[in-house]
Amino acid sequence: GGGVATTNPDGTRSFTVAVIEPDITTVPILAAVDDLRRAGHRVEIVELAEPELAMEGLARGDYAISAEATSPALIAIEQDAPIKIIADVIGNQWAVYGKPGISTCDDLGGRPFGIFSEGAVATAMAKDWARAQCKGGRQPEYLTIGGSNVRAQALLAGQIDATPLEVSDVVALESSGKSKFSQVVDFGKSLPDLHPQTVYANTEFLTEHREVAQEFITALVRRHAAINADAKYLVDLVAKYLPEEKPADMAKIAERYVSSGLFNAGALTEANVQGTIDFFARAGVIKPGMKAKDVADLSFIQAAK
Amino acid sequence: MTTATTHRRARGAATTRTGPVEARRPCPPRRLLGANLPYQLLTFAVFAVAWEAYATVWGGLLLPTFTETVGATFQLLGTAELWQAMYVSNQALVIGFAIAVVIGVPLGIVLGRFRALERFADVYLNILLVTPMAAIIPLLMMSVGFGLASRVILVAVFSIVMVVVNSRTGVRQVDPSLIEMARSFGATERQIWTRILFPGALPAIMTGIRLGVGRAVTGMVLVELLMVSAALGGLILEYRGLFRAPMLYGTIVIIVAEALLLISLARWGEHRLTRWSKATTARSTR
Amino acid sequence: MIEVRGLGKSYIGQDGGVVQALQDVDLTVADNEFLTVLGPSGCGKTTLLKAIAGLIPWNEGDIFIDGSPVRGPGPERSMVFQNFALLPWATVLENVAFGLQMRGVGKTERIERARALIETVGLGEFETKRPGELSGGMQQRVGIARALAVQPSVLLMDEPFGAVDEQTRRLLQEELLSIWEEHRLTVVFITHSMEEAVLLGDRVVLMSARPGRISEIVPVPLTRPRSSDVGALERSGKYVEITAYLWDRLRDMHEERRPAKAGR
Amino acid sequence: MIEVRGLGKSYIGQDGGVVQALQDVDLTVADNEFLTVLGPSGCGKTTLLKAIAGLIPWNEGDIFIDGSPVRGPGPERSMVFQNFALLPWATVLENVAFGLQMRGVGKTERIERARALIETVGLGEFETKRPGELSGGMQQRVGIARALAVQPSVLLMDEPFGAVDEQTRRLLQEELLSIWEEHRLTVVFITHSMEEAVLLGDRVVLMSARPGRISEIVPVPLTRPRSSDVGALERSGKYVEITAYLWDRLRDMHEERRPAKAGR
Amino acid sequence: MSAPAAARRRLPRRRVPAGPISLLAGAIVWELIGHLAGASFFPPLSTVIGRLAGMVTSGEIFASLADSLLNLVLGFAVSLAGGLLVGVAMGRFRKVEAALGVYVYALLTAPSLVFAPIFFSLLGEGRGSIVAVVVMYAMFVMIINTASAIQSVPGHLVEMARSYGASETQILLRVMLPAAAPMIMAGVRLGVGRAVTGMINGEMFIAVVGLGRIVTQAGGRFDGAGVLAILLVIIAVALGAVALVQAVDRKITGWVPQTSRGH
Ligand SMILES: Nc1ncnc2c1ncn2[C@@H]1O[C@H](COP(=O)(O)OP(=O)(O)OP(=O)(O)O)[C@@H](O)[C@H]1O
Ligand SMILES: Nc1ncnc2c1ncn2[C@@H]1O[C@H](COP(=O)(O)OP(=O)(O)OP(=O)(O)O)[C@@H](O)[C@H]1O
Ligand SMILES: [Mg+2]
Ligand SMILES: [Mg+2]
Repeated sequence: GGGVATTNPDGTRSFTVAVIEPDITTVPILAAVDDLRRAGHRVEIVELAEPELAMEGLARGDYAISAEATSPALIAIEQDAPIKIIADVIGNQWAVYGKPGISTCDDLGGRPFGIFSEGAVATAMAKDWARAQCKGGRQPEYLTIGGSNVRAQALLAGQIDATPLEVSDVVALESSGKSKFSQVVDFGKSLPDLHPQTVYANTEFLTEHREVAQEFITALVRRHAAINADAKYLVDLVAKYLPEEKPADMAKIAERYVSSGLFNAGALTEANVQGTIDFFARAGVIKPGMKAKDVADLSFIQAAK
Repeated sequence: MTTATTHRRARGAATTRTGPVEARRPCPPRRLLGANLPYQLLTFAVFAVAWEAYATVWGGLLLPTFTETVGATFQLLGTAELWQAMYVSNQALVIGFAIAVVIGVPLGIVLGRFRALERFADVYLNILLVTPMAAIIPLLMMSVGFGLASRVILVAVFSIVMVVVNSRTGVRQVDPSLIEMARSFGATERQIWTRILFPGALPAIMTGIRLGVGRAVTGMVLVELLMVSAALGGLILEYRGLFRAPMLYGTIVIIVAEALLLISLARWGEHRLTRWSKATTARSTR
Repeated sequence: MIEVRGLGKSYIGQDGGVVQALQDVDLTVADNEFLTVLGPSGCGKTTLLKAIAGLIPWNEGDIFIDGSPVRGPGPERSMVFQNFALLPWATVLENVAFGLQMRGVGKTERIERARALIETVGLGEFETKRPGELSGGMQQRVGIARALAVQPSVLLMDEPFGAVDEQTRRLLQEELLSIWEEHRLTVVFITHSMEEAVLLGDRVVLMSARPGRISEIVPVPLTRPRSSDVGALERSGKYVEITAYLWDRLRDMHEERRPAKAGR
Repeated sequence: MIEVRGLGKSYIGQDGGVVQALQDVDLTVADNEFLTVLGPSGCGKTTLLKAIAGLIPWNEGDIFIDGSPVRGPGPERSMVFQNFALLPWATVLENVAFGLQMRGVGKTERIERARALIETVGLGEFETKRPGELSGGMQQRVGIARALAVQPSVLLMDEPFGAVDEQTRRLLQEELLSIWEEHRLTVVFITHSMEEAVLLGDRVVLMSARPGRISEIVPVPLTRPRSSDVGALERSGKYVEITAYLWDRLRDMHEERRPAKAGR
Repeated sequence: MSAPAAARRRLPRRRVPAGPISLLAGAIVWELIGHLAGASFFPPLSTVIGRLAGMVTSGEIFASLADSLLNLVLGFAVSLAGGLLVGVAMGRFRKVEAALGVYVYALLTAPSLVFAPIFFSLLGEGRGSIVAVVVMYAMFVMIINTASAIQSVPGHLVEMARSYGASETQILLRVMLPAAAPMIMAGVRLGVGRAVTGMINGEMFIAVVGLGRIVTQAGGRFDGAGVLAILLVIIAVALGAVALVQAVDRKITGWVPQTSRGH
């Protein structure tokens, strides 16, 4: 009890960080938490199954910090949950991949197109793109399949014609050695201002334990910098925090992330946060009118630079 | 189940001792039909008040109040989206459950009739009963695909165990002397099945069907939640993703209501088909 | 002494209909009397016995045991059930000791008394067996031992030998008569066998059905002890005469109840 | 004519032990004979009857019906089961017609013949009732009607009146005798009542247990028809003599089997 | 020997250990299909066993297994206590049955996973929520079986006890519970199977811990062998738990004649 975090007699803090099914993008966060632990703080890590659960826990003050998709955070904030976005997790890594021969939206008219559920970032981006690009007005036939990796497998198995994928699944797809899949659209290029995955925190934590929050963000920024300096470092982190992942693919995946400059906790600005908000408002996930300053507290990343 | 039970049921549990004293009272008039209703309503009221209070005081993003949920339920019932989802979901339910019955009942009868076979199949029935389907849904999807077929298969796999196990039990309960009697009149194996085993096992089969319906609904929603997020499961995911808690639980209320409705329907059919067995057997679940 | 005064009892059936099981039943059973009850199926014999046992409520009238009204089961009465009512999971010893246990008798004494009675009914070797391993006749003897273990002064027996084959039944009847003669119990004994009713009873109560009524009470003027040579007794003139009389009376009741019998 | 030659049959129990149910049974039943079978519980009476019916396999010996060996159930035999074996979900009419249906008799004829037999056993009004709504005696009459409906020449009856109260039993016995006298069937009738065995049988087969053997065949020299006045018959000297003889023989068997009886 | 032909079937047969034999047959079929299909998501049994051996030797599985088993035991214990208590109350008291009956059925059929957010809200992400999911899965079937077991206790036994002046408590403890034991145990058997399912689902869909965590991660990597290896462990746990219950069942209900045992 006693709020989001407790202050120990020696001035260190005890609090909880929630992560959702950790993958390569979460690894720097886990490393940053370890930095805090080395500084004497007692940080507990909880692994949750769904971002909604993390939101609920953040809103209730059970967790101090979490990191996952941005849209649930926006929806929660819209519903007056005491949550603020404080840093970036990973840039827009999404791209639509399709069977050979599919290169435009019109090739997909009436074809099975794998999406995640409504409200999810990739879904919103894909639909936004289809609405704008499919000229004949013929939309793809959306098939809802949870999980980027499952969709990659579905694409491999020929059960869908195209789907948005994360970088790691793209690499898996390419290394499968089966027939070539083509990139239909790269959202990282078409929507560079969109930040689909961010770090967010409970506002009470941010006001009452400002220094710790700052320590965390600083550590995260440093970790990201180290990764960008040498992709091998990310591979080492993955080997440490996700020992079950296959090392072979990891090197390739890490290389891809680093070369695209996707790891940059400090990438958030007032403008691109607003851009992200506007995108989700346009997609109907949240109501229009939300302002970046109500949603994000960028002072931490500024201080960390 | 004779006098004592009937008697206890008729007079309720308040009395600790069955003595003639209290009974001296004139015979109570016929028990009111639907005497259960007040108690059901009472429970419901307690439940609703507790829910409302908890959600109001501690409510979170995903915990609506009772009144919000009721409102959302009615609102949902007026949307085309819900009925569309119901239609899609129930396709899988109806086909999958029909398959479960069509395969499960004869399979259960075979297992009940041929003990040797049953001993070999038993371990697989147990496995089917305990395997967490959620874990294998992805594997199923990969092999069968994402269409109606996989949903149908999952619904069938979910519900077939209950049907098989109960049909088997039913056949075992059939008085063996009836089979012997039929044989003494020169009945063929087929005649024994259709004239003795099936009708004799019918009450238990119906119980299995009732339990199976419940499992089928669970399976239907589960597969939609985990993989093929169409239909009702899709609605749940959508409302959850958008933190629209009242709608989320409104959907759940509607699913549970449908399950209860189907179960009542099965129970009604059970009463109609198996009137002869009233009170002669204590069945696995009334 | 058991006194039943104007007893009336109706059941409410599952369909809500009312069945008048007993009406205006008056009956006095003297101390140490052996009363047997005969009557067509469904005439209310069991109902009467359970009312005396204090197991079911009734609608009209009173029952007194030695002058005090029956308000529930009491330690002076014990009942032998038609279908044995043995606990299938308990051994013979545990079953016989059950009544004593319910009455709070300590373990050592309980076992001692149960053992003695098991010996009495000739089941000494079967003490540790469960009912499922006993033949019907043996099961019934367990029920009788249980009823006797609590040392009742009134023994209520509901068709106790109905499910037992004829040879075993004879043996049990003889045993029962010896016990009754030895302990001078008051016994109310329901049966559907006329021979049994006459062989055992001081008086035979004849009941008629719908509503259940006592239609006649027939005294049995045969000398006691009758247990020594049942075979001879059965061939005696008086015995044959009484059974013939009862047979006629019961057949009359039967014919009355089934007038539509096809004419072959 | 039924011929049983050197019949031996053993069961393998659930625990793997072998129970010798029948050993060296030789028996000939003449056409139109009414044979009754008496014996202690578990001596193999039912086993013998089921073997004749062709319902169970055996280990040694042969059974012939009119000279041809029994290999399974046949249309000339039909059986009345101890526990009725009525289909609880079928009406009286459907139950009686069941045997005919199994033998492929067309619907119209089936119903007609079943109706006639239901009339014969006096259940005309109950045609559409289900077994659960009938008393035990009525259920048994359904079983008898079903067995008779297929017009067998051999009727095999396994303690058919065991579960029936005494009054009803008398009526059924009389009916059975009339039917047998009218249709001149061959009847094998198992019972545990000596009186019944003597009243009905031309000869009484006495069986002994473990292993099941025929220990004696007792002819019954009472005149037919016996159905007219059972009461009078039972008081006749010859009748009393035979029952007394059977009683002694059976009691001997009983004592042999239970030597450990406590000495009270 | 002129036994009727149909009867040959019933000739004595040696009792073969049916369970192991059919498991072996299933294993062979699996192995074959796995090789023939050549699909990464359905590897042959040998591959799966290999994965399992790897997990065992690396020791990674044991901590998770212990964690999961604790969830299972706690959840099952709560379900058992609750199931017996509520079941007995429903079986004995008509009013309780009237009040709860329909809701118990509703909860039995409701897809328990959808209540995950509620548990999360009430109990947080810790052990509490997972235990709650286990309870949700396991308890209701036990309630229903217990209630109908109590209701179908032969009335004459209760009456007999009453005739010896037994109190209501004595009747419950000495007559009703023992008489209802076989059917209650059948419910417990179903309950324990469902508890295992609940445990895995709780660990997969609320907090990602224990065996559920391994399954989730393997599923995420599309490591079919890994999923199936854990599934084997889960099934073994479930069958072990069921066997345990059956052993207890045999102890408690050894008096029931062979033919009528089981559910
Ligand atoms: N619990 C009950 N509910 C409704 N009716 C009952 C109940 N118990 C008995 N009856 C009815 O009351 C009447 C008398 O029943 P009772 O059991 O006393 O008869 P009985 O003389 O003992 O018959 P039997 O010789 O067959 O044992 C019957 O018509 C029976 O149907
Ligand atoms: N299916 C069976 N499996 C094993 N043993 C059996 C089987 N059926 C009968 N027996 C045994 O065979 C013996 C003869 O049984 P059977 O049923 O023929 O006796 P019965 O003379 O008809 O007895 P009752 O008078 O009790 O009906 C008994 O010891 C019995 O335990
Ligand atoms: Mg009675
Ligand atoms: Mg027999």
